[in-house]
Amino acid sequence: MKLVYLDHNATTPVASEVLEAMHPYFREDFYNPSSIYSPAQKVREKVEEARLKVARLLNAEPSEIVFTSGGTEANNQAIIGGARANRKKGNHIITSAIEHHAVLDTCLRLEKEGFEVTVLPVDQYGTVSPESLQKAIKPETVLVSIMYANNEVGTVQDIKTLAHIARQNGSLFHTDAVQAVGKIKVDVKELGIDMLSLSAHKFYGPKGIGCLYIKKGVKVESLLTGGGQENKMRAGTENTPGIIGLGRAAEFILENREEMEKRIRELEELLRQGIKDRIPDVIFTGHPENRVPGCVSVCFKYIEGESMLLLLDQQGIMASSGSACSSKSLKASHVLLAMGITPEIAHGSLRLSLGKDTKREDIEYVLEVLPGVVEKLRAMSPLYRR
Amino acid sequence: MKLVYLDHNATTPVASEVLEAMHPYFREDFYNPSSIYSPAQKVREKVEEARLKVARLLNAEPSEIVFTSGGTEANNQAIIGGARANRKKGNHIITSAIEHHAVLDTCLRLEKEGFEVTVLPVDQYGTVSPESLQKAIKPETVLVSIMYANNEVGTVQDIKTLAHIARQNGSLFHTDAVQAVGKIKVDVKELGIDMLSLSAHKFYGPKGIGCLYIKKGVKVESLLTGGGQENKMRAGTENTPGIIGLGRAAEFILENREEMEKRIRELEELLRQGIKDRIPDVIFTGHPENRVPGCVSVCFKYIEGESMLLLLDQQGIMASSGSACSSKSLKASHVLLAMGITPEIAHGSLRLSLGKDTKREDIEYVLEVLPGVVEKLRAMSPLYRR
Amino acid sequence: MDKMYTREVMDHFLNPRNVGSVENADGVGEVGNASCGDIMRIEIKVEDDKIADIKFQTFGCAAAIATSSMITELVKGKTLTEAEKITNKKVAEALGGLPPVKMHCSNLAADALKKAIADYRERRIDSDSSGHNLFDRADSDSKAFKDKP
Amino acid sequence: MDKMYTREVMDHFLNPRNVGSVENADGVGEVGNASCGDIMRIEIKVEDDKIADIKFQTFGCAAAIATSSMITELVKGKTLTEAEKITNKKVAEALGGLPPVKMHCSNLAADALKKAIADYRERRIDSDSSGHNLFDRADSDSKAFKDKP
Ligand SMILES: Cc1ncc(COP(=O)(O)O)c(C=O)c1O
Ligand SMILES: Cc1ncc(COP(=O)(O)O)c(C=O)c1O
Ligand code: FES
Ligand code: FES
Repeated sequence: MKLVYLDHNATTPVASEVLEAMHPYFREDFYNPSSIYSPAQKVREKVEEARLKVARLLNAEPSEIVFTSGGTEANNQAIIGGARANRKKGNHIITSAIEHHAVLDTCLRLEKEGFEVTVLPVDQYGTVSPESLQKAIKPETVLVSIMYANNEVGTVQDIKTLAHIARQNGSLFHTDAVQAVGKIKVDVKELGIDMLSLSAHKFYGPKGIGCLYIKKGVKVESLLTGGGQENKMRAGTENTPGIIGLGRAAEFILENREEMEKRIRELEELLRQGIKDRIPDVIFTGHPENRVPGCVSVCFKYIEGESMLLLLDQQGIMASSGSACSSKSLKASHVLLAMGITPEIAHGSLRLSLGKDTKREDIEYVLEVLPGVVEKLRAMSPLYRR
Repeated sequence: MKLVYLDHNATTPVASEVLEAMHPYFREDFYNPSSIYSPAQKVREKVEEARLKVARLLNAEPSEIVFTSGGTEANNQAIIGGARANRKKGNHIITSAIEHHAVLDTCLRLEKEGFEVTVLPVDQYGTVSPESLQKAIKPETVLVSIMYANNEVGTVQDIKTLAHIARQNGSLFHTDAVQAVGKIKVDVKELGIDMLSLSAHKFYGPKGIGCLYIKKGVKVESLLTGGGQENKMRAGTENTPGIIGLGRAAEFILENREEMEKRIRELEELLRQGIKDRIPDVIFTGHPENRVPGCVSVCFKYIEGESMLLLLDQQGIMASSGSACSSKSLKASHVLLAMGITPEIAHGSLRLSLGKDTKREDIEYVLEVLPGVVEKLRAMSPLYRR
Repeated sequence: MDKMYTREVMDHFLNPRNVGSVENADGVGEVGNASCGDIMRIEIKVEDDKIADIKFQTFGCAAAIATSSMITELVKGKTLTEAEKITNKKVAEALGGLPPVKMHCSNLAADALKKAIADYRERRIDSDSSGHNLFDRADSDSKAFKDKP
Repeated sequence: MDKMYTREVMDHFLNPRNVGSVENADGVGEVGNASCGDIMRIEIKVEDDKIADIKFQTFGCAAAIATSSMITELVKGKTLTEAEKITNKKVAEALGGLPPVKMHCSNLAADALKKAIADYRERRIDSDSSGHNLFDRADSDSKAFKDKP
């Protein structure tokens, strides 16, 4: 059966260059980089080389990069560590309604610890308005955390303006850039932010590794205590193949992103237009322009997401949905709801996310299969009137 | 140059079987196991299969295994999560003086949060006496955390008896088994413990993955919040190659540990006897019998560890030392000091840790090289009288 | 850590039995709520106190669709009293089990059926006493249709 | 995240110059503490106010050994006044730099040398005035020897 993977926002395959770069560090050069002997010191050098590559991708300094076990840990570290270390400034945190749970739930955890949390609304496109931040921010605001690009609908925020407002107020600004890095240009200096999270497996690096950028001078409490690795910011024996893989993936992105973006945007347009042409009663979600490449988020009225995913799976198409039925929660996607989409419609959401290896024929295949799937489910639906 | 790796307590190479098992999950079957389509569900099955293997190694139930990014995270999770979730019982924690920093520093962090921490002493062999635990434990004791096997000297504790004391008192018992798993038999049911940490890279699995065993019914707060993975106990996209590698390593240990132990203990004896015969003024540290296989910890009087390591490195021998000079702290190993060894002698410590691939000729080579290294440094030492 | 669906669930989801509506239905039951992501509608035709025909329409996940399909198969031809005895558990069992997170939507099927039978019984009393048009009533019963944009 | 040692450090560590003790030393300086893991002892022979011979003994890490070795090379043949001007920083520079964590032990070298020169000067005054046996004194100066088990 033909397999078409259109779930690159969930995870991506490790690029062959990246896997090759990681390979020696599992068995041959497996040494602990904290060890003193020369073979281990060579691994240490490779770890530092990876740090440099990641720094280069973000236009940061190598010393500003702390490796973590992924995006979730980076987000937890930034929010818990940033808020706790700067408690003297105040106990107010601002975030947005469309954040990933790794940010949202972490803020809510801090709420239980006595922090006050303001969750900014978004408009119909999923955009946080600078005005709403300006209104919500106050002297006690320790930290503002707003995601760069949304994982479900792809909307990109005006981080530069938002960060400026935070800076003017003396508040730390963190951005969850897990869905931005690898897709759009990310420049921490230009953005003027204090912290940024990324996760390697979202851009052809391995799972289980990510990093937190922490601007020089910004105080953050470490989340994991122990062996003093990562300049005392992150304890634990370094995941050397992971780190080296992340470095190689960063380099890959630096070299290929622009060309990839162009190609992916074209295919994305093909897919959008094809859906519009072939299927009635669809609602595209996300910002019409400020969107990462490759994220097609669409709701099909009268039907539900999980059934769609399973029928697509039957034909080898892999995608995801913000329907509660496909997750373990009972509520439809908090992102779509925050954008004012009714629960009924949100249940019919489908996210098709393209990647570097997506081909025109993949898109054509989806456009062949999808109308039938939607029609089959609509035929079963009590909400649909033929 | 001949290379002899005798630092298996620091980390081990990924076994070829293990790397092979991991391999498909980087690129081919790279899917996110939380996704709904069948290729992803197959990866989910593999993850659960790995969980089963780890459970089998420990004689636990699969549902009692929570994958983490390593031993450090497992220790942090157990101690912070265990103490916070059971605060109503009290605010007293007991640990020992020879714990890894991932335990010790984490307890000290909780001390700052208002917990009272008792650090039990050890005897000259590094053993925690059940009597001292019995004396220290009180109604408010929430958690007792005592390591199974020590990383520097290899001493194994009587966990069963210690855990019994905790249980009688209604306190949770956690053991850091990072240096025990893979080396000795570990049976959580027989030990009667509530939590146990392990780290894959210490027994021929990959770096960046480990797990926490949490006995059914034991309440532990999660450390990382977010996507609800690992039954809500550990957020973050699963490190699937890591998890599958850990599972394969567990299986490898289950099948080979006994035979490995026998062989390693023989080589270890050869090494110990050889050092005794060839070098004067040496002090072997650790328990004379209750020791994990393969850990030779020895202090050479009048000289310092880092210089020893670097001279050994010159001849291709990789080892470690509890000397402060080889670390970033300025204090000699807290483990050796806790055992009553003077700082002066502790600075001359050398740890040679054997592994599955260590050969008789490796030991012979070390016995050839080591006396000369010690002699060269002693000749330079103002403490040494020829 | 759930297992995915059983073979039976997938079979009934992919090839649902008795989809659609019964012409001049004698009883209609609809449960669920579009905002929760699940609506199940069962229509029955009753003859000699037996379920002569039964059809379903479902807006929901694969488990919801499969349980709807399964229950229609289970009760077709059964007497109303037998049909009423079908529990949600029985439907789930007939499907070889459902993942724990999906138990909530499996609850819909038996509920919808019960509601359809109750509706049939009520109409009989109503029509016996007041002679209302059954078809109109069945239609206006659907909250979902009103919600439809 | 430190770089390891420079080539110069490794050279002086692996091939330390002027190891040992000076027979009938004119000045002895010992600094450091065994419990901190570092002791450095420098012995000098002075002729015409110049360092005619110099030897060291060091208990410590590679950086400690290399700085000891380097300082003996730097001051051999120099006048005492010149030698006293050698700073810890100069020694580290001559070695091409030291890792930040190792700066503390590099501090020992210049201190030990200064102490040796001071000892020499003191003895001259002492012997001028009281004629004590120099050799005895040098020996009893060593705390370390007393500690030795
Ligand atoms: C006893 C002990 N506990 C915990 C750890 C931490 O494990 P990891 O570095 O894999 O996080 C180690 C090893 O580093 C160890 O030896
Ligand atoms: C926006 C966003 N933030 C955070 C994460 C968490 O990253 P990870 O699962 O790698 O920990 C993800 C993906 O899962 C994401 O899409
Ligand atoms: S209909 Fe939503 S989970 Fe089944
Ligand atoms: S002598 Fe200890 S660090 Fe140099």
